[in-house]
Amino acid sequence: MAETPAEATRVELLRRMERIRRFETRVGELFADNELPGFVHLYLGTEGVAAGTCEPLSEDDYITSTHRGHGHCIAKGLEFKPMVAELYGKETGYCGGKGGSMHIADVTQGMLGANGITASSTPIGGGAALASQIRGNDNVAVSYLGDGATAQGPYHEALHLAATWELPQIYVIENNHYGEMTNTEVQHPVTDLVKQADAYDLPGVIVNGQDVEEVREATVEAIERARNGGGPTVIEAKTYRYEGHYEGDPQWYKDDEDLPAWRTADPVENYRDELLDDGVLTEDEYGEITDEIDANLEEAVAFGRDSPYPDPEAAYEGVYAEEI
Amino acid sequence: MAETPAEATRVELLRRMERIRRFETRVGELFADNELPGFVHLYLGTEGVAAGTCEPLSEDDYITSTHRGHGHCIAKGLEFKPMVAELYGKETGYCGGKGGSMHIADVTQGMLGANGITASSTPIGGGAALASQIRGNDNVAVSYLGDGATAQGPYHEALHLAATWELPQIYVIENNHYGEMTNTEVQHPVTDLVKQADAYDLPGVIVNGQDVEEVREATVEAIERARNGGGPTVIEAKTYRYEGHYEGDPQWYKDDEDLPAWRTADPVENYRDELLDDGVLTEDEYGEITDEIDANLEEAVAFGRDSPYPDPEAAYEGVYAEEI
Amino acid sequence: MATTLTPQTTGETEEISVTEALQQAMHEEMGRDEDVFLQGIDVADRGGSFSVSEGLLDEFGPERVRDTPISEAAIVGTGLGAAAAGMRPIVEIMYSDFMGIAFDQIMNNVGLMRYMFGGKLDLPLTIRTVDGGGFSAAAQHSKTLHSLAMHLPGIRVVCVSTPYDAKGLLKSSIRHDDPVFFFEHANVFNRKGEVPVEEYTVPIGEAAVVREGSDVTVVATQAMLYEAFDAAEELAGEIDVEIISPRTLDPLDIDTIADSVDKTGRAVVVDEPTLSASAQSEMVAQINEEAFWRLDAPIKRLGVDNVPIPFSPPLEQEVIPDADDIVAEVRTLF
Amino acid sequence: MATTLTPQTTGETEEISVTEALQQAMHEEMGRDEDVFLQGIDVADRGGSFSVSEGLLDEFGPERVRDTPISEAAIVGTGLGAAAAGMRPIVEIMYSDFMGIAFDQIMNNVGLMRYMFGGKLDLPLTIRTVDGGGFSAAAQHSKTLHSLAMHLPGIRVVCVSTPYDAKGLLKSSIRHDDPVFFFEHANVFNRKGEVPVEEYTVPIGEAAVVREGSDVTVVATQAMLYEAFDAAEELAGEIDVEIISPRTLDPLDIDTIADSVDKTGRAVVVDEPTLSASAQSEMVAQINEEAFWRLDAPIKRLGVDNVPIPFSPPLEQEVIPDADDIVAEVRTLF
Ligand SMILES: Cc1ncc(C[n+]2csc(CCOP(=O)(O)OP(=O)(O)O)c2C)c(N)n1
Ligand SMILES: Cc1ncc(C[n+]2csc(CCOP(=O)(O)OP(=O)(O)O)c2C)c(N)n1
Ligand SMILES: [Mg+2]
Ligand SMILES: [Mg+2]
Repeated sequence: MAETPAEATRVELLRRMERIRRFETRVGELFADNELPGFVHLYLGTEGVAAGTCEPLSEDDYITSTHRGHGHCIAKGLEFKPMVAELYGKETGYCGGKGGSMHIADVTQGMLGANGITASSTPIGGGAALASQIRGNDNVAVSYLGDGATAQGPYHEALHLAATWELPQIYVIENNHYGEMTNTEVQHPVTDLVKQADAYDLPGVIVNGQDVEEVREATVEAIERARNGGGPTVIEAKTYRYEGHYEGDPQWYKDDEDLPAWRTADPVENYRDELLDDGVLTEDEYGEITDEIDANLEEAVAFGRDSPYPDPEAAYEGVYAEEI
Repeated sequence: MAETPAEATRVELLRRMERIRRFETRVGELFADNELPGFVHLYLGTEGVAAGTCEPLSEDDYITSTHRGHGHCIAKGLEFKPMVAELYGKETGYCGGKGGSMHIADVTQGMLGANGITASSTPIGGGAALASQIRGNDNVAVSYLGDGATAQGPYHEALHLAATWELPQIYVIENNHYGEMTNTEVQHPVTDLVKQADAYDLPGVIVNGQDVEEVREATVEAIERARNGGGPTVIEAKTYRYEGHYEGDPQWYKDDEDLPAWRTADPVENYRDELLDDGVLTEDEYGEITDEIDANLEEAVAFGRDSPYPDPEAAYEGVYAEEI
Repeated sequence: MATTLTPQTTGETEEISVTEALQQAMHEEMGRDEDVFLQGIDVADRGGSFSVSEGLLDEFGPERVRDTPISEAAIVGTGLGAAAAGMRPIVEIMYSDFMGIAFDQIMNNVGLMRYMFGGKLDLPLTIRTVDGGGFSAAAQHSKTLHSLAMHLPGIRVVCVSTPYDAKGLLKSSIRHDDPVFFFEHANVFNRKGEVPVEEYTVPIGEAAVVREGSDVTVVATQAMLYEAFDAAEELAGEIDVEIISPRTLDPLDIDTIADSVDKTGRAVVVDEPTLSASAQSEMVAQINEEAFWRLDAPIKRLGVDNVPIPFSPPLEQEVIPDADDIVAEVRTLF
Repeated sequence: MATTLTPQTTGETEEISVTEALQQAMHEEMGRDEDVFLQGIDVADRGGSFSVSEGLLDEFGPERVRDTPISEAAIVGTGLGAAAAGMRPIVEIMYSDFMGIAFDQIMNNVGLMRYMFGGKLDLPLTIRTVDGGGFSAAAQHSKTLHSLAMHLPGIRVVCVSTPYDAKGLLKSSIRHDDPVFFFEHANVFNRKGEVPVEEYTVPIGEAAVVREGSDVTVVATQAMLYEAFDAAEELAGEIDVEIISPRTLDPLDIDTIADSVDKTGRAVVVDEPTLSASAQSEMVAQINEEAFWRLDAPIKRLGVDNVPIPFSPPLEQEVIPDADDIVAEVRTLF
């Protein structure tokens, strides 16, 4: 049974989830209003995973992310303004408009990037962990990947290498039961994808991704192990994708019965209720938190909307550090 | 405990091992004499694996092989003459001199090729198995890979797909304790590489690769399972590489104590003694078998040596079926 | 004078999109030959990310229309193995950007296997994939990568622009006994055009002169073909542009291109890959070899100027060539 | 007049092989900067399949000299991640043929990450690998693949021929803040030459005129540089050959090449990749662009004529260009 974290931690977990929930909801609206170019993959329903895994990390720890990366960015401490601006493709975005939704990164905060190729960021996380190991410092790397992505070869190479070298890396499989429009069962021979940890003699943990404290506890343990030279851990969080694969996806392939059940297990609302019930938060305090988030968010939307597009010539800059 | 196969089968197992042993020994000599271009990776010490896995296959079953492929070729029924000619780079070789040691193939006998990229042939074997599945016929595919090769991403993708689709494919990991000059322990987090089968809920079997009957029995079971729609099996054969990674390898990295122990477990000599002891073979009969093999081999060497090189212009042929 | 992308045909035609043309091609070939099957991510239930395989699952069932895991090396590698075992597989790589995962299979097995095995083995594998930017999909979902396939021996490379070519060349690719890398293009799927109602194929290896002109030869592929048409219209009266659609890039029908340059004396090659060591470089090199003595000006090329594809619309528009760029480039030659 | 591959230097020099030059470069850079480390298959205990990392394990220990599993995607990807985290990794891909396994990492992450992230992130990653045929190693162990790297934006490409360049450019590559794909060549390791005893580097992006001549410019890389020298000697008295060693292929020092063609009016590009959409195509395209008006003949290129590398010695000799081929090709221009 999960040991209850300190009150401040619990509030922080809720705050991060609310930030993600509100951000993603707003992005969904902006997208529906044709305000955003390209496509977006929303993290709604899965907030407990990003919040629970990132909260115990320090700024010097690393994460690597996926095409569904907004939640990880927010949970790791990235700010709304440059995130929204990036979604708009504006100069003021984290990537100056060059990356967009699938490539938001802020290396100064240890966020080594969302990544549009499934599982392709897992070796990158391994490299950050390797840097820690060589330098003998305490930093760990958390690498997220989806259920579908576990089928990719480079993930196995990364996991195998991390296990062989006992790298301080934590793999977090977000099993949201779909890879694009295809059900998990169609794509995998097993239900519990964490079984792959066995192949490399790694600890593998299944957590309820809708329970942020359970996610956090498993992560804290994994971090502890990693920092003590115990090598990687694989955490599989069972969770659900409320939205389509991308916004606009008609979702005809989804099982009608699933969504209501998962909605009942909503990680954000239930946790809010829990904190209110436990007296950790009053309604007022909760209102203050969400008001601040919403205000921040609207500021960010205005910022993104009003920021200038990059100069077209900027397209030719930033490929290299050094012009030759 | 292994059920003893029929006498004819036992003789056949020995015959195939002897063919490999004698072929490889002779190739080692030819290489040392600078008769062969390029480099060769010999199968000496591992004969039990190829013989035990190929004997139960029919001509319509497929195998895919590795850079260390001579043993698989011979066990699957390929002939000495065009094999030796190929090693010489002659026109009369299986590949007309274009492939050499690492690419011997004879699709008419279900031998889909040696392959110089570690584990790269495993998806090809999966494809042959897929063809059987789609056509609804009985053919299975056996795919060999080394211990070192199990670290490669494409192997996992192949295994994962085969497991998901329950393809009639059998993976045979030849764990000879070295990947090039590096010890298995340095390259893997686990000793038993068959553990990877667990990740995909596949049966994984460890066999003593020096015991051809044990290898065969596991294969027969796996074939049975595959033909009955039970999907893939992973077999890990513990074995040993008597020679260097390639001929000429100084082998300073090898543990001095290992080789004598493995020599004592020699798959060919011990099995010969067993068959003699069991009265399955007389010394004379054994002599006839080996004489025939040796005669064949010397014929093949003469054939390879005396065959013409391909015309240089042949280099530009055979890239495509259809000239455009 | 052919000044239209619609083929000259005497029979009945219908207007369809490139997507529909590709659908028809697969339908017809799967109906014609039991050995043809399709596998890829979301190709069955969903009918493909670009709807190209819609309807196939219903018609041909799950044995022959297969949703795969996200495993491009396995998708291509098992396709190759099935081809070696006598099937005629079509495998889909959803975006050409994802070919990296399968690149070892493509480079070391698909392209080399026949040759390494002495030329004896038919490998009738079709790899379908999608090139192209323009949708703010950023650097990992917008590349045009057929140059990589062109560099690899043993693999034919097809790049289509029109419904007519899409259908006719996909059918030829499926029937072909060598591996064919068939590049669709995100910006071309919705283009419409006439195709014959009767069964037909377009041979691999033949370019088409799609607009005759006397002053300059513009060789343009995929979506660039439409940009070239717009440019030619813009230049009409000033410079008379001949446009060639290569359709197949490996082998490149250099004879048709060289004949045109023979007539015009000037050439601009327009294609969407980054320029360095690209399809464009190759076309320039071959034109230089075959038509040098007839050139009145350097051969020009347009493409993405060696930068990744950026996300932001104004940046992306900047880097992908369009009709204006072609007009400007053509004018530099006079 | 520089008619030798040995650099002009006033200081003391020593004669070493390319292998020794590469060893020295890594030794010196690892000694100079703690952030430099090396990983790859058999690079530590064995000292590398081509002995390039011999001695490094003893001197710098197993934390910084690492034998990896056979996992090229992980080798390159973790190298990249470590670079993003501030290290300065050198990763080895034993043969360039094996880059297929790592190609997604190379194409989609190594080359794109800085740009996608807005240009802010230094990625000082050096990928060392080995090109080249000539050893009957057949089609999967003999390719010359630097053209693929040239096609990818965000990655610098270095190809060396001499000990002087090998040492100076590997040192520069390791110090460089962008990813550098450093191609060694199987047929060049044993070549010897003078290098300064004093510390030096060779800048990325500068070609060298290694033999002056007035009649034709031959641009030659890797082992082909030596073939070009032999060809020039053979032609001496008949045709006066100027030889350029590009050394860096991305960026290509087209100015130096164009200046030479300006003088000679003729150019032959010699490199070992298969020709289609290759480094050679790119050099031809750029020479055409920059020196067209000075050309007295078509630009010629030599390489492997779009076939896999065969195993059998007479076949392999046939497909890989040599001095005789260069002589013949040069003569066609006069
Ligand atoms: C190599 C590669 N193949 C295919 C895709 C297309 N693709 C994007 S997301 C996705 C599904 C990923 O599923 P999962 O890993 O479960 O993540 P989720 O979207 O559910 O968060 C696919 C197939 C890709 N981005 N990269
Ligand atoms: C992708 C790739 N990386 C590296 C190599 C070089 N290589 C050839 S054989 C080998 C070792 C293979 O070890 P293992 O799989 O155990 O087979 P064994 O040689 O022991 O039979 C290596 C690393 C290769 N051929 N392909
Ligand atoms: Mg998922
Ligand atoms: Mg081994």
